[in-house]
Amino acid sequence: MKGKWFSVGSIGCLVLLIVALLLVGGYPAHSQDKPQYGGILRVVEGAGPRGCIGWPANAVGNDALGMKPCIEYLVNQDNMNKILPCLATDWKVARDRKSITFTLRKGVKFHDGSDFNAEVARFNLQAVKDAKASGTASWTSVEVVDDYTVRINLSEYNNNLLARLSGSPGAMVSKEAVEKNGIEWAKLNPVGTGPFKFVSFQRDVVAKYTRNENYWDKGKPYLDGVELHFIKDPMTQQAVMRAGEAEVLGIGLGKMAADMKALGFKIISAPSGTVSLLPDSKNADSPFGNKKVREAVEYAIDREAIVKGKGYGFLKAAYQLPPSNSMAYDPNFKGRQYDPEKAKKLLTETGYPNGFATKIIPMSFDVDRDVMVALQSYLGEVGIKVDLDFVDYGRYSEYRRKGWHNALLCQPIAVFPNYNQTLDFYFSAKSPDFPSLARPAGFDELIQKSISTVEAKKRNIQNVLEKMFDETMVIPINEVGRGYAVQNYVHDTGHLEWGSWTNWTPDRAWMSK
Amino acid sequence: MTTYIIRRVIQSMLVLVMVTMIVFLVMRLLPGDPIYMLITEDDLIQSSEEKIAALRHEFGLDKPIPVQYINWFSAAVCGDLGVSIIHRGKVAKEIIGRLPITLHIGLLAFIISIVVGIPLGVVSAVRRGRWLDTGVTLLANLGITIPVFWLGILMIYFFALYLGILPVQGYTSPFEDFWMSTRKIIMPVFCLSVFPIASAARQTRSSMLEIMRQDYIRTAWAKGLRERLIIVRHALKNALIPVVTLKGLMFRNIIGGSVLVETVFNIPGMGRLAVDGVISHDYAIVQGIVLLIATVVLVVNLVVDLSYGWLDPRIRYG
Amino acid sequence: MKSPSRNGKIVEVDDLKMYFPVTRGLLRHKVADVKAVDGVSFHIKRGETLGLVGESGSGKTTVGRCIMRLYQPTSGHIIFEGQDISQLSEHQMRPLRSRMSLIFQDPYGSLDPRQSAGSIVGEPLKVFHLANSRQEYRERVEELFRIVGLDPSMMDRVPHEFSGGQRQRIGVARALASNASLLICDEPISALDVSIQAQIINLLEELQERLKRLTYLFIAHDLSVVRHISDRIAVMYLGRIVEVTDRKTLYENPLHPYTKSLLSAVPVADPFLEEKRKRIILKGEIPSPLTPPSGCNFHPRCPMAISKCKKEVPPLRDTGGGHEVSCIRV
Amino acid sequence: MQRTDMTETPLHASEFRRIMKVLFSRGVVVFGIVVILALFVTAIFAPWIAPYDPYKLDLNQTLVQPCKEHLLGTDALGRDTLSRIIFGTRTSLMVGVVAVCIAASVGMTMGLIAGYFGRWVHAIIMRFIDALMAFPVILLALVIAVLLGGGLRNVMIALGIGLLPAYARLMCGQVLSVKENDYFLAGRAMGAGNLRIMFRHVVPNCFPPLIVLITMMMGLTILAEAGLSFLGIGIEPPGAAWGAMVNDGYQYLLTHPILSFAPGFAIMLVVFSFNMVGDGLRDALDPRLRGVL
Amino acid sequence: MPVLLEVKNLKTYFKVYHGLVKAVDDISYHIKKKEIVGLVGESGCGKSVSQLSVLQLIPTPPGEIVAGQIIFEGQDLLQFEANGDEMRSIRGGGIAMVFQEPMTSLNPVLTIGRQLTEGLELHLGMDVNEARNRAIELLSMVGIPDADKRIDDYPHQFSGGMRQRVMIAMALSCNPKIIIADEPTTALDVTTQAQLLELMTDLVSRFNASLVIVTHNLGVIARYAQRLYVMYAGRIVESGTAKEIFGNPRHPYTIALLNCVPRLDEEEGRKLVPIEGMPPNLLNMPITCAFKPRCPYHIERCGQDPWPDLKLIEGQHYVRCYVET
Repeated sequence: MKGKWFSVGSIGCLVLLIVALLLVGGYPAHSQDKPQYGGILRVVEGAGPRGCIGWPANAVGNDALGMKPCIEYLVNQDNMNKILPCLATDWKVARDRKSITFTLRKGVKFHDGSDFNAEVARFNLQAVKDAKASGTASWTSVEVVDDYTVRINLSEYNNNLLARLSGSPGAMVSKEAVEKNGIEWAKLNPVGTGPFKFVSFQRDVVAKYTRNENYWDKGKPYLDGVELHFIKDPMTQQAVMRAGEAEVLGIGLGKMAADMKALGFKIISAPSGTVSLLPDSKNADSPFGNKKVREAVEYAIDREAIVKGKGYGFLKAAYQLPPSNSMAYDPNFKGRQYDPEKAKKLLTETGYPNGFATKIIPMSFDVDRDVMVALQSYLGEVGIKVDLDFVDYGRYSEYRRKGWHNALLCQPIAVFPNYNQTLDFYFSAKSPDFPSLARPAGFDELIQKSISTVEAKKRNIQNVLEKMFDETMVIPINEVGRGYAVQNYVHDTGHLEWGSWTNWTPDRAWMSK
Repeated sequence: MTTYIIRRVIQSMLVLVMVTMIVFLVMRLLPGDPIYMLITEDDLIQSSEEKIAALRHEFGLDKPIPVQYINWFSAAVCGDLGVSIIHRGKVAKEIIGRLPITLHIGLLAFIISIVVGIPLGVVSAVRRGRWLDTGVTLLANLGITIPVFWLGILMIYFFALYLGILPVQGYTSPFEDFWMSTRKIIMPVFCLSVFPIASAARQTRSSMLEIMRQDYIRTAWAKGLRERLIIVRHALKNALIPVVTLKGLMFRNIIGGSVLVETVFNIPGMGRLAVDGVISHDYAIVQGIVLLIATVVLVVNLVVDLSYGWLDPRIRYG
Repeated sequence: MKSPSRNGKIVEVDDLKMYFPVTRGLLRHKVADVKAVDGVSFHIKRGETLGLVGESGSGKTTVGRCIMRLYQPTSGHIIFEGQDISQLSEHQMRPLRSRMSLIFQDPYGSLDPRQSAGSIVGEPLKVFHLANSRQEYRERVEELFRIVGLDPSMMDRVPHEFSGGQRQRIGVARALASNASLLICDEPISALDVSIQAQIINLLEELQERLKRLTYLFIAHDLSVVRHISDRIAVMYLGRIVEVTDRKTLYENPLHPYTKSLLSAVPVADPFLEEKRKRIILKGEIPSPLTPPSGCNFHPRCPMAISKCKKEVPPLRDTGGGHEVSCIRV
Repeated sequence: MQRTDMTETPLHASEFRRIMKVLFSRGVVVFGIVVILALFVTAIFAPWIAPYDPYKLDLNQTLVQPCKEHLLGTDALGRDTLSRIIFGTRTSLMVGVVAVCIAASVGMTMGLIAGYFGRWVHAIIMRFIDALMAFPVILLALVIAVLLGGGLRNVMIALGIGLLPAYARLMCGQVLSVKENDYFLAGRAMGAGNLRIMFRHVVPNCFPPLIVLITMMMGLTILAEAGLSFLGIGIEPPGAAWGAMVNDGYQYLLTHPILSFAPGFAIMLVVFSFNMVGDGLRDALDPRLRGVL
Repeated sequence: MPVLLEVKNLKTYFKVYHGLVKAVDDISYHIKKKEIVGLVGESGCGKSVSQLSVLQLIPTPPGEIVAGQIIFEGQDLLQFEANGDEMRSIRGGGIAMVFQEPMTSLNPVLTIGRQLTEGLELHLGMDVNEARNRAIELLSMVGIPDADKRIDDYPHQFSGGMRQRVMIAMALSCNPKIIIADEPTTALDVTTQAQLLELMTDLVSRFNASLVIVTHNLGVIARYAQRLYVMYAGRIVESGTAKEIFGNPRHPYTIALLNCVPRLDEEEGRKLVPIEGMPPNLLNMPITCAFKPRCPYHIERCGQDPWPDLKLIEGQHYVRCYVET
């Protein structure tokens, strides 16, 4: 009974929407090249900032989402690791690589009316350094050179440093406002230079911003305001979009993206990393200590089938660690293709003709459970009996930090525009993570070599990746990514074009409605 | 009476202390260090061991558990529920912002379940065996079998998308925009009240049937009273006694149900905060919420116990 | 069972008091006592039946339960077969419990509805280890069934499959199982149908004839039943005994005004006699044992009370031939 | 006195037969019993009944709409929904039965001890139960499930603990009322030990309302499992439990409603059946209703 | 004296899951003005049901009045709808009842006053104050001290005897023509029993009402009733004036009943003669005499022919038996 009205309802909705889309479709979206002014853009995300959107020193993760519309960074970075000016118009790395000097944009005012200058920049950078924010370990000091020049002194240079400044470590907030109201206030009241002024923030609900009339980039922004809504339940998210209560929705790639596409929304998507299995290759009693076993695992998995079944045209199988949009991606690389016979042969060679029992440890909230089930099933076919041990964040981080035994830790390896950052973050000797993952001799030197050049070099990165592949250090499964479903009247939001997924271009976004 | 209330309040406080102790202990038994959670949740930040130690000290997690408890408890007594590890915000402030929302929806659902459920049960009992009774019984039984979140999403698709008469999600304070607020809470309140309505109707029905067999009802008939008077004056008050007990117990589950409903309808209430807190091992949040929920539940229970006195003069508080 | 007994008395109760505290307030401090039994003394001779009569609230059931030591008496002595049991611990009481049994008023509530009749009757055998083998146990239970006039083939049925009379027979069989010498019958027939009451009365009488050592304390509120079955009768009022004598004397020559009114209240199934009988209708109701009247606690309802009655507690005194009365006007 | 009294005939027929008769006198109750029996049969014979292997993936046949080969379609991994529901009977019934068993055994023991010994034992145990009762069941279960980690076993334990207070309270009340009975006194009067009185006299007589509660809770537990799954703490894949299936199918609600409707309907059917049987048992076991029906 | 209530061939059956219980099976009796009539029998013999049937208070289902006439003041009460206006005006107003269990027959959650006044307001059309004053008057009439204070008390604050006094006051409140007292004193102590019966008979005569005492206690009947009906297994087996029956009991059941209870005036060493067996189960009764299995005098015919009709012996004395005793 319920099924009936339900399907009638959904079909009705679909028909209505399709008709509406056809009507809208009559006017090609990009035919109107000239941006229109007005409108409030409502962006829906699954999770919002935790609560620190105005104090870069303490901002982590999703906090950047809340900062983006109102706070700007020293530099911007695009997906191919190109550093672009923002609040810093120019920068120079010293010859001795012991400092970077930034020339700041002049005539920029914060939302509270105070000026942006070198002292404010120093204040912000110093706070980030004092908070021991990640990536600041090599900063020895921050100094003001003149009113619009600031310098960061370094103990040691690496080619990630600038990229970091396109995120919260490079965010600039009004010194005056912070000093006047205190840090606790500042955490929830961002005062930046951005295209929008902060209005209100309610955790897990909404953050609202209104147009900054005095934005330094004259003529921008086009929108009257921006609202970030945080909705956890995917079905509710979808309903909100269909009801026209939002313009942009952040989604995972897969079924949801396919559904939204079918409903006629524009889909913006980009890989964000590679789901990989990290074997316990260090512990002596682990079967994964043997390279051939690791290879067997890789041969046993039919990545194409998984991607076909679960990707809905949005996901790709991964045979190498960097996803297809990365500078480090090698389009000609073949990797180890599905070959269960070979897998069995390798297992027999290594003394496991009947396989063995092990487990896969995924984080229960961050993986596609179905993919894990598929992995379990494929490994089962070559005799490796797998238990799936879904764990929550807490337990997962214990494994990640303290090691795991005879198991494959399932970790999405995130992609940074500068792939060196990925390698450094997950696999260098400094990384406190993954102690159960054996690093071959000389591996860390390869990473350090790649990292320390002035500009990141693809060849150096490839060297590291080749070593990893030869040793079967990690087993990539499939690319994962983020996507945005966007109403057709929304343009130029710049989602997923700028280094980090939290970076977009609220200043350029406009709506043709 | 006063003595009784004082004794009950003292008892409730003991229970509260026990509740906080249980939660405190259980939360600390959870595998996984909340400080690590902080790191893992933010995948791309790496903290040195030194920074972790500093954080741990900041939150007082380096002290022995009894000391932690005493510190937390003595602060809690003064209204300071500590700082959320994940949000870094004051827990008390966070909860105060959300409690009214959960209570708004929860109490409405609670009241509706009483106002609708009890008369349904009465009607059903009085018309025992007729089609009305059959209908009510069937609905009541369906009502306690539907998964709440499922009902929620079906309602969203029907009322918000298909009919387009209600907003999909969200919450607006009634003081801000009463009409909008009401429109927004219709669905969540309905979802939340389905189970309590059904169970209240069932309980009232069986309790009414039981009471209608009592000798004093026969006495009332023998006096020549009208059926309606007998039901309203003689039977209902007696029949409500077990229903009130049930409602007292039901209240906590309405609060519990709000966990699911708040997720579906994207309402920034306490239920969601609690679930997120549990999952991310945010000790302070969970402790604070449990303390608050327990307080509310205990207050409701006290009210329920006192309302027995009104319903049933045989109960003496001594 | 050879146990020392004084003057053939199986039970002697001496100044027994049983007060139940009433608490109030936050700390539940004691504010008063319910004086359920307030200084009762009597004895029962081996093999006789002592009837204990009184209105509900007079404390007669409490006396019975004190003797069974289901309550810990507030003060006084209970001498059972020569041993003072009033202060014994539960552990010390256990061996004595086989020698005294209780028969209850309610044949429905006193039998565990989930146990079979056989195991109800046999339970004392197990508790006191009186049967050495299954065979002996079964034989003993069958014998008990026959003694009380039940068909042993009904052993496996559960209580609700029996009628009220049969249930009470099961209760009697259970009481007899441990070879008790003292049976405290607490209103054993008042919950039964009139036509069944006689069966149980006759059974109790026959049992006493057959098992010579059997002694009854027969508690009831119905004087005609008590008169029928008892050798001696004690009348209780509000926690005290007001008159004790043999049944013939009590009926023919009641001395206490309360006994008199009690007797006159019982109607006789004879309209010709009833026309002539003088009825003494008491005023009011039995007062609460929480606030008993001063002096002789019967004085507010007594038709012959004088002012002295309000002050003096009349002692139970012998007016000759073992006829004891507690009334100063006699 | 050798004459035995055989003229008296028992008033009632056998108690068991009476219960059965009352139980089977109402259509819905019979329906409930039949459904539950059918479920147990399904659970036992799942491998023979299910048309496919419920764990067998077929990534070429994902999200097939209901058709001849797959009566209820397939899920996102190409597993046959019908087969998964049939196998899910095992898990769901197990969740219900085991969780209720845990709750009932622990709760009833606590209630028994509290009610039987009274005084401070009662005070301590019941305050503890009160403390547990101050939590919403689902939150309590959630905390415990997170504490123990997900998975079938831990979900059952979590739900068991969550539901325990109801049993403890009911049992305690029952014990107190049984203690009012003369047969309790009779046990004391004959000097029977505490354990004997507890297990011979008290426990058996506390059962009827508890049986009703057990039956009703069975359904609620299955429902609660669905709720936990929704919150992300539930049975781990690839296990097939209905609650988890409703939740897995939830994201396909619009395009493939059958994926969540079918297990949802199964849950409703079971909860309904258990409740009906519970109602029926209450009618049959409640002594006050004797002779009326 | 005129007949006030005449019950003719009343049959009340209960359908239970075992079968049909003929709780009252074809009984006829009458009550005259200002008369005290006794109705005697063991529990389960149908005496209460026969009285509840008069006011159509039988729970339906399972009970049902199958046949008969109940003529009260010239009207057949069975023609009225069970809870209709006519029937309700008879209840309490024309015929009032006092029930057996004083503990459960008063509503525990309403004050005594409320329970007393609602009848007054309904039947006599009094306003709140009048009704309250009348209620206080009635309460003092039935011997409740401080009636003006205790009227606001709840039933649990009264003792059993007091509650039964309240029930009596309630029954009398609307000046009924007949009061049916269903085992009014069974649950009470002898002294209270005597007090209440005295009070009731006294008040009934003051109110010019008739009284039906339903009881199993022959003594009570002997003391107070002018006429009595003995019931067994849903039928009247013997009827007549008290003196006729007690002086010359003719039905074996009546005789057995008199012989099986201990009497205060009995001789020393009298043996009680119990009635063997147990009261009949009214379920699926044979058409033959229901007392036959327990009857020491039964003859062959008793087991074959249906129960005989009531037969006039002398005066008003009727007996239903084949055996000439």
